[in-house]
This record gives sequence, structure tokens and C-alpha cells, in this order.
Amino acid sequence: MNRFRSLLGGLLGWEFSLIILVGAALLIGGLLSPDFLTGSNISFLTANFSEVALMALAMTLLIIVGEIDLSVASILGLCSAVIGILFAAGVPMPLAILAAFVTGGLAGLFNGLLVTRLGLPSLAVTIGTLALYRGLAYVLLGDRAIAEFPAFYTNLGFGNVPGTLIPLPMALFAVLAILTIIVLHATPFGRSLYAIGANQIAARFAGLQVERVKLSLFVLSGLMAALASAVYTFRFASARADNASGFELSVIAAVLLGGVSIFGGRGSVVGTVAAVFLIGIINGALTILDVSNEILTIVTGLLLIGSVLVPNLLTHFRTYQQRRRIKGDSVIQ
Amino acid sequence: MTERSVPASAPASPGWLSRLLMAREVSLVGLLLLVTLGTAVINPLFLSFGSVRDLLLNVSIIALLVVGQTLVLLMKHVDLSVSSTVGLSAFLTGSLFVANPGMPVPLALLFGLGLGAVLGSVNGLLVAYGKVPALVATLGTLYVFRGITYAVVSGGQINASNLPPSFLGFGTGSVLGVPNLVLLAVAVLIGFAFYLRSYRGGREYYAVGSNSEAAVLAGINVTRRTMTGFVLSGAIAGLAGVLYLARFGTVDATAGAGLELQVIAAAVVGGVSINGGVGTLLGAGLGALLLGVMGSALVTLRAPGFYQQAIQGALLLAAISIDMLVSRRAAKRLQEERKS
Amino acid sequence: MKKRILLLSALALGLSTLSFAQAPTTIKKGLKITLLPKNINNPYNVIETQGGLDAAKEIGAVAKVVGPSDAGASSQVSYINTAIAQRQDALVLAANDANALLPYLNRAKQAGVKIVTMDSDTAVSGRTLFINQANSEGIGRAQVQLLGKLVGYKGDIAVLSATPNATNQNTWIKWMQEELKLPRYKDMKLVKIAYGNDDDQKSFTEMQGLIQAYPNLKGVISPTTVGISAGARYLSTSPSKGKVALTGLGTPNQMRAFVKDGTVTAFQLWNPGDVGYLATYAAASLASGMITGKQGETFMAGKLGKYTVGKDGEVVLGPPYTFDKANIDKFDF
Amino acid sequence: MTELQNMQPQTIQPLLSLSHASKSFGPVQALSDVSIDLFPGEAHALLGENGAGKSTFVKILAGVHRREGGSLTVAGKSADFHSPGEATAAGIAIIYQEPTLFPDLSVAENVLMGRQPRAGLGRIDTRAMNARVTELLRELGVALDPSRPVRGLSIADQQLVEIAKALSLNANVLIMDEPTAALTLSETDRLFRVVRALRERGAAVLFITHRLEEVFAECQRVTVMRDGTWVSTGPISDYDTDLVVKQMVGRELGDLYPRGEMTLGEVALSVRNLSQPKMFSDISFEVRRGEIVALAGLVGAGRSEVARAIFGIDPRSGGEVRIGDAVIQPNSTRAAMSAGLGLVPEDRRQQGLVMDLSIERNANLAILNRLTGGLLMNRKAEAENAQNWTSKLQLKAHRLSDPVSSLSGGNQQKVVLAKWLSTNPSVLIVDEPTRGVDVGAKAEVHKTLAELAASGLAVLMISSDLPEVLGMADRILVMREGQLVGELSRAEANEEAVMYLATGQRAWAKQAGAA
Repeated sequence: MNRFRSLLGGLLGWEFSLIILVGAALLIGGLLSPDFLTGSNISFLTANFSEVALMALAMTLLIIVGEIDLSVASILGLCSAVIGILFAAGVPMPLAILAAFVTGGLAGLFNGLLVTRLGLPSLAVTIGTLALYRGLAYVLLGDRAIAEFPAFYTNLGFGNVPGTLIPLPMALFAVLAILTIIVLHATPFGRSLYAIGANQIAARFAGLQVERVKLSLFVLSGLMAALASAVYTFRFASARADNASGFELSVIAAVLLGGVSIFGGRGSVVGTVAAVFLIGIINGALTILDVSNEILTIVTGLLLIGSVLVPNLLTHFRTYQQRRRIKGDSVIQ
Repeated sequence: MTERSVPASAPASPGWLSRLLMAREVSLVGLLLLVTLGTAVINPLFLSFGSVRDLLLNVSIIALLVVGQTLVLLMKHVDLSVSSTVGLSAFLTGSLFVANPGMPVPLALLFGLGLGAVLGSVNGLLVAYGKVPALVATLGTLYVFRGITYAVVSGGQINASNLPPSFLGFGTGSVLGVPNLVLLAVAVLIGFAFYLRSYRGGREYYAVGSNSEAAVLAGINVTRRTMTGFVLSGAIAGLAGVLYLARFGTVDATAGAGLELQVIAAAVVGGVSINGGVGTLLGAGLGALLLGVMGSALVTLRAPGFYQQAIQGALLLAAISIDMLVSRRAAKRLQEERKS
Repeated sequence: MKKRILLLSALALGLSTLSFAQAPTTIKKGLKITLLPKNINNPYNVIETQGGLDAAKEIGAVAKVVGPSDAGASSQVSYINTAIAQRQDALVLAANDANALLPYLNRAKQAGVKIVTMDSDTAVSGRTLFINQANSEGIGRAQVQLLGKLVGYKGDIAVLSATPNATNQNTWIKWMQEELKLPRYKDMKLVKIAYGNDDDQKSFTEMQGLIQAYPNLKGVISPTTVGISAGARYLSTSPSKGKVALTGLGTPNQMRAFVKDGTVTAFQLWNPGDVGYLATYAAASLASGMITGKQGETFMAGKLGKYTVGKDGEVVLGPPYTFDKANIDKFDF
Repeated sequence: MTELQNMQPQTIQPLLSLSHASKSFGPVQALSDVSIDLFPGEAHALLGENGAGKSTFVKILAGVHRREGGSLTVAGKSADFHSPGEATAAGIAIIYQEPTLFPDLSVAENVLMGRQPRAGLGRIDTRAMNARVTELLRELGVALDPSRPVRGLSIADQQLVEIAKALSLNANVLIMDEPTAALTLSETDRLFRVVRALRERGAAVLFITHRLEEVFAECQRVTVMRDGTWVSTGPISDYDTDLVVKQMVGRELGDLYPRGEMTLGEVALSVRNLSQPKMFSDISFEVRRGEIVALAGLVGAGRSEVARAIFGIDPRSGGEVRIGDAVIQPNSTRAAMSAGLGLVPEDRRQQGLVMDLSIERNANLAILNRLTGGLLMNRKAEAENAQNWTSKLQLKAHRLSDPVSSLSGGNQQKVVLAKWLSTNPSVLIVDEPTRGVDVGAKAEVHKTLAELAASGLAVLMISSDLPEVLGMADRILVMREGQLVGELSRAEANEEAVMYLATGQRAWAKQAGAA
């Protein structure tokens, strides 16, 4: 009974509001444009944010432990360059993809080592590696764009799950999202993330291996960026050094909108997933309504601010009301 | 008073804190000299009048933005929206000139300051009163202000040819060989450096960032101080927008985009802690200069274009790592000093 | 279900084109045309798409301009998808990437949308027609010829380009390098290709860097309107004014002041409005079934007259025009 | 002192008078209808268990919270504080339990923040500021460089900076919230000397403390609170320990130090030549099963550092740690834990608990890997473990899903104990187990420790509370300046002997006698 109530309480929270908003956005989009709620359009628009969605999963965990990785989009660019340059040099594609994963893992490891070994703030470190990794991508690939990948691979990025309208990258995302939900909410590792994020000193005193956990999450973030790079590269059949530049802010915006606290210790994967969909669907609806791009920029910003401001104001309002009620009571007495 | 007698001369040692900070700025100057002279040895043109002038002009806008950013960072907040404020201010000031070509330059500067202050107060309200974490609030307004700029600009552009000659003259003019823009940035920097170091109000920024609960208990109005900090950061960014217009003449909707990370990088390299309470404007200004010099040196040394970004990133990482190691050692020394 | 509807409508469109296989001679009224520039905030693109809108008005088509606010490789994708969902008859675009858009353009083609590129092409398979503002080889060679004249065929020269991946820029630069191989340029040396990313400030500082890094620099070619105006603005206030020749592609309005004050002697361009105008006529002719895009077909383009489809579906607007002090005041765009 | 006690306080005007004040937070009534008068020259003790509303009371006087109803008079004038600044301006200085300092700013700025002396054009006169603070610190008898940053100062030194701040305000009402909790005896003694000097100047001092012996030694009047309400006020001569405790707790309390007979088992923890440069050196001792060994000494003697090095949180440069038969590698909490070691750290809020997480999550934090079925958490096992230990320790909580921050200090400490007892340890190190814990909960913690020892657990207890050390320990090890300087059996231990070893001075005994 108790657990049921806490589950309900959790659902009625921010995540639930987001899911309602996703539904509302779909409905309003459909009412305003007959072309919006077609299977193929929804398929397009979900495929369109698959990279951001993938990177947001790892970012959720990272922000829950109180760290941040601003370099994800640059890692994506670097890994994309690695795939391109190796493929162009005649390396078989599976090996090139493997190399991208190694690159992404190493890039994440480097971030993690600077944060956990040197004790540097992750915000500063990853601003640095944001420039470094993007720079390395340019060093590798320069102004070249590698294209002409085998159709088999581009179809992986571009195609749908056979017989459905679900884009393959989205199917991949769905699997990984479920895995992440399980890891975060139902394993000892996931439990430890909240403790570390809320108070890493106490976590260390409880025998949790704070540094190792953080290091592993930075590596995970790098690996996810590598995976996103493969998706991106094949989806656009194009390996370029500037791939996905600027995506880091979209990823972080989605995670924060999803209700993850920037101070760590609070948040859920469900929230992040709902937020990713909300932004993507509003984006798609505005595009199909020929509303200009700038409105979307404004909407994203407002959603982000609202995600924190609205709950804050509600709490404030509630305590204010309680105080008034108590005052009223004492007057009656 | 038997067990611990007080040696009369105990506190005579001159300013621990200031000595430590001096060391920090001295090392920045040293690094600056190293890079500058090293580059100049390889390519003497680097120190030519024109080249130094261009360098200073480039740095002046970042240096100006660093002033506002430092105020906010000292309070353990951050202002990501400065780049969007620069863009909006630059474009709207430009439009104002197009509409009233006779507008005097000081009025344009005032307009930029005012517009920036209004945008900054949005951040301030969100952070100080709405209790929204600064990173979230200003990431949000980064989007919103840029979106407004896109909407206002809608594919338009302000060209140098649309601007009155008096304003362009202000942008390119100089006093005794020092460009106006550089003078303005240096004046703002020195003014605020002095304020932060030697005024009660200035010290409050450090107090708030060092321990905001203690600040409340010390009678500091933290909410108002936070608000002021963001308004100032916005106002300075608005002013920087006008200078941007004066410097570049051509402004479109993307003006200033991406500056925020450069500004934060400059402050961090200059020793301003993103954990609040630590750093000086002198250091932050030197940080901006150092990054500018490094960027410019890479071009002068003909580093391949594609390598520049990677090298800059590596340098930034090296700077913050070394800084951390140095300050950690200093902290340890402080602790031991007390023990012995 | 929805998918089937889409398929059916695509089939219907296909059938309708088939039934007009006898090549109608007039453009259909009420065609739906989407104009998709590289970046809706670039003034050059604004002029270009305005030409397209003018043409649409003449032929009674419903045209609209949509597009991203940045020139990133993938940001045009969602607009292509939208054009499919909105069942547009034709899509006229300036591609940000030669390959990244291919799968999506193919999908659009399958859905019956006629694809015409202008200004910056995709791979041939991605479109039916490409409206080339001028023959690429001609543009590249002409600019070197112009600069050679300005510097007396002697000294170091540099190129200030747009983004490292811009298809059109890279093609022109390739032809510039070809032209430089001719014996009369043996004393001219291309020392650097700098990239201003079509960003005003970046171009400005790149120009400044070029002059600082190469003391013997005599001339700069900037084949982009953003680059040349930013470069000229830097030169006009620098001690190198008059010592370093600058030429390239620019619009008369942006360059007027610099031509008059002697910073720039001459530069080239076509009328960007005409590019969009011609592209829209070509798209309408395709969508009306008047042409199919085969080499040798001809179509009428309003005030511009008659055009012939060349090899690989290329239609060339005409040779670039050289602006100098004597003629610049005759133009206003 | 005696003069003042004989005076009729009612005949002179109180410096501060708060009457019938209430305060609620949402639905929680933290304070209802509390009154107090503070007279010039008196030291007034405010006593009550944690959660009795003392802190809320202090914060109302400090201007942090607004009172609801009632009236406040300061120096004869009616007052209503909207901010801490106003309270300060009215001459009220507060020294909080945890120092409220700016670690990055200099000692001098910390003392004079917002009141820095100014030279021309409103500039801060740094030299005058440093001189002023040097003078204040000299009054307190400390040698601190006023221009050094506060970061790196010991808690005691920080406390002194706080007191210097209060002195600088020339406050006539000084409120101290558990000022001695983190101080050593000599530091406490120094503090009380300062307090006496202040009283002689005519200031009123309000003391909040859990150390009743201090109350009887230093205070003239007492106010007792319970559950947010006023219980009694009167001269100290009307009270004795039993009465105070009874009024605070509201019931009779059992023995505070329930240490019974013990049976010693085999060696559970053995430490040989443990060293870490500049922290401690050559520390060797053993703890047997069933034994409670106290590690006594002054704060800063290196006791907690030794504990942390044994546990593997801090590094050690040399020496050997054995738990049972297992040799524990340095820097591995994991190895120490799996060998059966637990550590209840000294700072409950920072090190012991994750305040935002629930009671259940905190209690299970050290054994997450054991509460699984396969790879996933077993919700039932989680609930059972938390339920099991919290009920064994008689935790008073509404629901186990409530955040641990909603508990009182004593109950929080029980959650920390529950966390470690769930690991089924053979050795438990408890560092200041009852710091900031009220009398009622203190007795329960002691009872728990005694029971655990009786059941065969080896306990190493670090404590600065001498009565606790003497009352609970079977053996007392004393550290001074990083060295183990002596060992006392239960029979030979007394306060004087421990303090002699801890300070290396016989002078302490005389002073303690004088006080």
C-alpha cells in the first residue's frame, strides 16, 4: 500500500507532467496540421533526435552524481571523424566502428581522470575537452567529408525496423533507455549514484567507490557519444569534423528539463526520455506548421527555465497558503 | 594565559592572502611574457604596432565580458546568456542607428547598457527570487535571448555602410595610439577591480560565494546582491554588444554566439574559481589576454588552421590543471603553517 | 494504414505525371513549392530566396521559405521531411552538405517531390536539376585571373573561404588551384586557405591572422560574400590597406564603401536573386511535367529567357559579373 | 558571581525580553508561547533535547526567522527583526554551533564583514582592519594572522574567529549555540574566561549546550524547553542534574553510562606502527572482541585521522592493520569493510548520512550489493533490513521513506549505527558518537554500544567527552600531537590522568580545579 502510494506520488510529479505535455503537444500538433500525426512524419521526427536522446541517457546518470560532460558533442564529432578516416583508408567498417568506440571510451576516460584524479571541476574540464576533441576531429579530417558508406550501414542509420515505422536508431534508444532505467532504479550501482550525487563524502564513508563510479560514468558518456556518432554518421551518410556541433546544450537542456537536479542526487531516466520527446515533438510540430526556427529556440529556453521555476513557485505558493491558513485558524481561536 | 602566550609580533607577516594571489597573477604574467616573446622571436611581426593593436582589440570585448562574468562566478553562479545578450544588444543598437543616423555615440553606449541591464535582470529575477540554479536559468535565457534576436533580425543584417561615420570612427579611433575600445574595456576592468578589492559592496560578492548562509547571517542581503550581480553582468554584456557593433560593423543574428564558453574559460584560466569566492579581476583580465595572445600566436606561428582549436583546448586544460595543483599546494602550506 | 495512404498518394502523383507524359507546355497553377536556403539568416540567401518568391508569384505557385538558423550539415533534414509530410510539389534547396541530405532527398523523390538544387549542389543522385550560378570552373579561374592582374602576377596569395565543408567553395578553390598551375602564375604562391565559416567575426579575425602570419602576402581571394566584406572591413582600417589586394565574390551593397575608398579594386558576383528565380522556374517546369531533367531539354524562365539542361542535370545561370568603381552604383542588391 | 545570584533580577531592566513567541513551519509548530528575559551580567543556560525548539528560538532572536505573535523588547525598546542585520545592529551577537565563516576571505574580513573600517572615498582601510582584528584576537589570547584566509583553520580557531566577531560588535547580548561541542577542554576553558569578562562588562550571555557540567559551573539561571514549549526558568541553585534531565526528557532516565561486566575475546583489530607524515606516527594498539577501547586526546591530536586511515578513507604511509586474521591494504575501504570493519564518522551530517535520502536508503547504503536478487535490488530485502535494524535501535521515525534530515540528531545517529550494524561488523569505530546528541538519545546510544560489546563486537570509541570516555571505556588510549602517549585501564583512569597525558601538562589540573 505504502509503496503504491509512493509510486503514485512519484508519477504525479514532474515526469508525469512531462508525459501529459508530450501527449498535449502531439494532440495540438495533430489538430493544427493534418500532416503532423501521420506515421511517417512521427517516424521522421523521432529519428531526428535520436543522437541527442542517446547521449542524454548517459548524461542523466552523470548529472545525478553531480558531474557534467559538455564535451559529448565534440566526442561525437571526433568519433565520426575516426569512422570516416579509417573507412576511407580501407579499414573494414566493423573495425572502424570499433575504433570509434575505443576513441569515445578513451575521451571519456580522459575527462574522468582529470575530474577524479586531479579533482578538477567537470564543468571546467569538459569546456576544455569540448574544444580539444572538436579540434582533434578537425586535425583528423580537416575540411574533408567522407561519404559513400556501404548501403548496409547507411540503412542502419536511416531505415526503420522491418515492417514498422520505428526508426532503427529509436529502437536502439528504446532498448538502451529501458536498460538505463533498470540500472538506475533497480541495481546497487544505481542506488549508489543518488547517494554519491547527494553527498559524496558520506557515500565514500559508506564504502562506495565514488571515484571509480564517476570515472565509469564519464567513460559511459564517451561510449554513448561514440554510439551516437555511428548513428549520426550513417544517418547522414557523412563523416565530418563539425558533425553535431552544439548538441551538448540540447542534451543538457533535455536532461535538466527532465527534472534532473543540476546539483546532483535527484532525477530519473523517465523524465529525461519524456523531455527528449517533448522537445523533439514540439520541434517537429513547429516545423510542420512552418513556424520559424527561432520560436523553437525560445520555447526550448522557456521550457528549461519553467522546469525548475514552476515547481519552485508551486512550493512557495503552497507554503504561503499554509501559512495563511494557519494564521486564519489562530484568528478564529 | 599560561598555556598559550601570544608572541607580540605574531600577525606582522604581510598579507598571506595577497601574497598568494600575487603569486597567481605573477605566474600568469610570466606565462604571457613567455608566449609573447617566444612568438616574437620566431616572427618579430607579432610585436608590430598593428599586430598588438589588433590583438588588444580582439581581447577587449572578451575582457569586458569577463568583468561581468567574474562578478557572477564569485557568487558561485554563472551567466551563460552573455553571448546572446551581446548579439541582441549589437543588433538592436545597429537598428537604432539605421533608424536615427544622427544618434550620438554615448547614447548608443547607454542604450546597450540599459538593454543589457534589463536582460540581466531577467536572469537575476530567476536566480535570486525564483531560486532557479544559475546554470539552468542562464542556459534557458541563452536560448530565449538568441531566439528573440533571430525573430527581430529575421534574416536581416546591419552593415558597416548603414552605420553613421561618427560611430564607426569611435570603433576605429584611438587616443595616443590606444584604441578607444581597449581604453573603455580597461577602464571598466580597473574600476570594477578596485570596487571588488576595496569596497564593502565589492567584498560582499566574495562573501556570498564563499558561504552564502554565513553571508545572510552577516547581514548581507544575498538576494539583492545576486540580483545586482546579474544586472551588472547583463549591462556589461549589453555594452560589449555595442562595442562588438563598433568593432565589426557587420552584425547578423548569430553575432556573439559561442562567446560564453570563451569568457568562462578566460575567467577560469585567470584564477576565478567556479566554486565561488576566489579570484580577482586582474587575474581574470590577464586570463582573457593570455587566451587571446595564445590564439593569435598560433595564427602567427602558422599553426595549421585545423590544429588551432585542439591546441587551445589543450592549453586551457593545462592551465586549469596547473592552477589546481598550485592552489592545492598553497592550501596545504597554509594548513601546515598553522600547525607548526 | 497511414503509410498506405502515403504510398497511395505517391502512386497517384506518379500516375498523374505519367498521364501528362506528352509534355504539357504550360506551368500548372497552384503548385506548392518549398524554398530551403542554407541558412535563413544569411543576407545572400535572403536575396536568393526572394528571387524564388518573385518567380512563384509570376507563375501562380504557392511558395514559402523555410530553413535553419545555422548552416550545420544536418539542420536541413527536418525541413526536407516536412516538405514530404506537407506533400509539396517541389523543393528548391541550397545544400549544406553534398552527402548528408542524400537519403532524405531520395525519400522525397520517392514521395513525388521534385528536387532542384541551387547555389550549392548535392551529389547528382540527390536531385533532378542543379542551378549553377555560374560555371564552377569559370568562377574559380576568373577569380585567379582577376587577382593576378591586381597583384602583377607576383607574391604570396591566400584564400579566405566559408566553412571547410562548403561544396561550392571547395569546387571553386579546386579550380583556382588548377588555374594557378599555369606558367604565368609561377611567381604567385597560394600560402594558405583560411576558413571564416561564413561567420562575420571569424572571417574578420582570420583575415587579420593572414596578414599577421604572412608578411609577404599580396592578395586574398574570398569567394564568399560574408568573407569578402569582413575581410574588406578589416583591411580598410589596417595599415595594409592598399598593399594587400582583396577580391572574390561579394554583393554590391556590402562592398560599395570599400570599392569607393580603394580597399577593394574589383570583385565578382552574379545576381543571387536570379539564381532563386531560375531555380523556381525550373522546379515548376519539372513539377508540371514540362521537362524531366534530361540533358538537352529546354525550358523558359520568365524574364531570364530560355535555358537548356546540361550534363548531369546542370543549368548554368551565366558568367559572373565583375564590379568595380565605374559600374557599382548601377546595382542595388 | 554570588552577588549576582543574590540579586533580585526583577528589580533591574532586562537587556532582552521575549515573551509569548511562537513559530511554525508549514504544519509543524516548532515553537509555541515561549518567553525569556536576559539580564545584564548573567549567563543563562537554555536547555532542551534536540528538537525542543532551541535552534528556532535562537534564529528568531537572530532575525533569521520571523516570530509569530508575542513581543520582543531589546534594551527597553520594542523590536521586530526582519533580517540578521537588524538583530546585529540591536546588539545581539550569535555564535552558531557550526561556524558561519567565509573560508576564502581573510580572518580580519570575516570578523568585520560589512563593518570594515573605511578610509577616503569609502575605500576599505585594510591596515586599520587588520590592526583592529589583531587587537581583538589579542584580547582573546590567540595568535592568528588576521590577513590569512580562514580556510585551513581548525574548528577551534574558527570558533575563536566567531567570538572575535561577536566581540567586535560590542554586543550586549551574546547567544552561543553549543559553542563547546567541538572544543577541547583547554579551549573551552579559554572560551569561558572570555565569557566571564564579557559578563563583567554587563553583557548577557545565553548558552545552549548539552554539557550539563558546564551549565552548573558557568551559568546563573536556567531555562528548560521541551517540544517547542517553555517548561521552567529559575536560578541555577534551584536545579540539579536529575531535575534538569527530567524536565528536558519529560520522564526518568536510566543510567547514562551503562557499562557492565565484559568478557574479552580474541584480538579483533590490531594496528602496528601506523604512520602518516604530519598526521600521526608509529601508532600501535589492539582491540579485542567484547572490549570498548577509547581513543582520547585533544581535538587535532590525530585521533580521527588514525580512524580514517584504518578504514582506508585516508592514506597511510606505513604500518599494518589487521582485522581478525586479514591484513588490510591501505586506501581500500572496501577491503576493510569486507573484513568486518565499520566506521561511524565524527561529522554526522557531512560524512555519516546522505541527508536528502530516506532513512531506508541510508540504512542500506553500506550493503547495497547484499540486498539483491540476481543483479537487481530486492525491494523486500531492502525494506526488511532497514526495518530490522531501525526497530532494534528503537529509532523514532514516522516512515522509513522519510528523508533522514527530518530526524533529530540522536535518531540520525541511530541510522548511522543501523547502516554499520547491517554490515555485521566485527569491529566498529565510533568517532564522537554522541556529539550534538541530547541526553536522552545519548543514553540510548551508550546502551547500544554496551550491548554490542557484550555480544562480542570490538569497539574503538573516539570521544572528546571525558565523562563519556571514563564511563564507557574498558581501556583508554591517549594521543597527543600524532603520537600514542599512554594507556590507562578503567581502574586507573580519571579526568586528571587523561588530561595530563593529552596535554603533557600538569598545569591543566590546577586550572580545572580553579574553574
